[in-house]
Amino acid sequence: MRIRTLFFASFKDLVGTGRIDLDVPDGTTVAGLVSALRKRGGTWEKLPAEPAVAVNLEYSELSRALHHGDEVAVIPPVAGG
Amino acid sequence: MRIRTLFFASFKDLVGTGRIDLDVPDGTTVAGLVSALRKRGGTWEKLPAEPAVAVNLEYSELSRALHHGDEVAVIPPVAGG
Amino acid sequence: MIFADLTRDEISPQEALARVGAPGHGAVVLFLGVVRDHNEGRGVQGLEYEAYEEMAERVLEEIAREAARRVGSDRVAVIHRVGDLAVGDVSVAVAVSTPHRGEAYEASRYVIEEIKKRLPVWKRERYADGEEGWVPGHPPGEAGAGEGGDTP
Amino acid sequence: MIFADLTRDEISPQEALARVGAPGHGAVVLFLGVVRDHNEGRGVQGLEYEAYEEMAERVLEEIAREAARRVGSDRVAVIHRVGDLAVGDVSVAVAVSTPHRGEAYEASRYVIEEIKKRLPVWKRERYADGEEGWVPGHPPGEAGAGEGGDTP
Repeated sequence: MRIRTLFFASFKDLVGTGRIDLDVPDGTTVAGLVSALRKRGGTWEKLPAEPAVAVNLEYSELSRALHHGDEVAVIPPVAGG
Repeated sequence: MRIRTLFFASFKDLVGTGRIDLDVPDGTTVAGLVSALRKRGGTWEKLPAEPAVAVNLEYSELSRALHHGDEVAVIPPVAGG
Repeated sequence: MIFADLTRDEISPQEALARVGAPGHGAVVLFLGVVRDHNEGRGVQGLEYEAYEEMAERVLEEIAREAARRVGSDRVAVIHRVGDLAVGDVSVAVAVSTPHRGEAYEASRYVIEEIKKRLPVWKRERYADGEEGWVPGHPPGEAGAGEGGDTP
Repeated sequence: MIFADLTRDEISPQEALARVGAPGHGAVVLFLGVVRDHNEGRGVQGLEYEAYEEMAERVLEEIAREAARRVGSDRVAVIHRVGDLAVGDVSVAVAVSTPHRGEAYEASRYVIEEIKKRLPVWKRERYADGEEGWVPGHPPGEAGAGEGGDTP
């Protein structure tokens, strides 16, 4: 299944892109996706192993199973206000 | 010595005037003044025996000794804000 | 700048805001007291604030200075209205700015609580049924004044 | 009316105030976050807020609704700016009205604390010495986020 992942702020600077579409096996969890991203090597390895994430615009557990078309965001520490 | 006393809001309604000038003996305290006011009889007796008071624009103890020309205010419960 | 004023004119929240703020201040808190259409279950049409004006101006400034000192800010503005007010009118505006938000909230709250406790101002309500009456109020300085009962 | 907005335009405190208030509401609290000229001891010339906009709009509205529910009010307005801001610009405005003041302060504080904890927004500061950098921020949802350190 195809999953879009978004990166913001310092994470976007780190991986050099604001988004990536990856094909991952059915049943992949958010944690599995993060692991696959980190395995791309280079600066991708510097993404945290357990970042805050959102799935389809809501904060989510890393254990959540993904479905085709889900939009995942890897959320760096926030600094609004 | 001559002392001016001011009344506001419900106390003004009670005694029927916003101010009164009284001659009291030297050394009279605020408490003594209040007592003299209450002795005027009629609705004056309904003034509290120990009201909040201000002398020369500052809250004051009832034990404070007054001096000629002091301005005393008998302060009903406040309701600003 | 500490600013304290008792006024018969309509209170402008913008004016209160314009009196606070500084390049190092990241937080502004504005409190507005507004005349409600009811109190203690009775419909209210309007009210009159009477003040011991000379003293109230002093007390208002004292309170503003105390609040500023408590949080180490020099930007506190407080404006209290007197005279006749209609429902929806602003009766009091308190503006504070500080470097960080905790202090701004603290100073703001301090000012309004102290006003309720000790500002020599009295409120006469005009009720929907045509009656009028002085709102009971709080003995000046008494602990717990203000937040009890049905007052805003 | 619950109002939540993420905007690239200058924030108007008056607009935030105009979105709250009701005939039975005696208290209004407005909080403004303002860009300071320094942070952690460094001179700041301006900053950029980046947001995960679609999510931030949702979270902002969620927070406003939560605050309203907590105090039983239906008047909470929150506006957060994104894009480039200069020193003195308002980055966030939170307006709340309630019948009594305790609830207005509580709801106001709740909104700003939750924004600091979980709004997906990031801040890049431009320093006086020409450098730039992302402000460290707080892991979303972590307790104690926001009021620590040197944030406004």
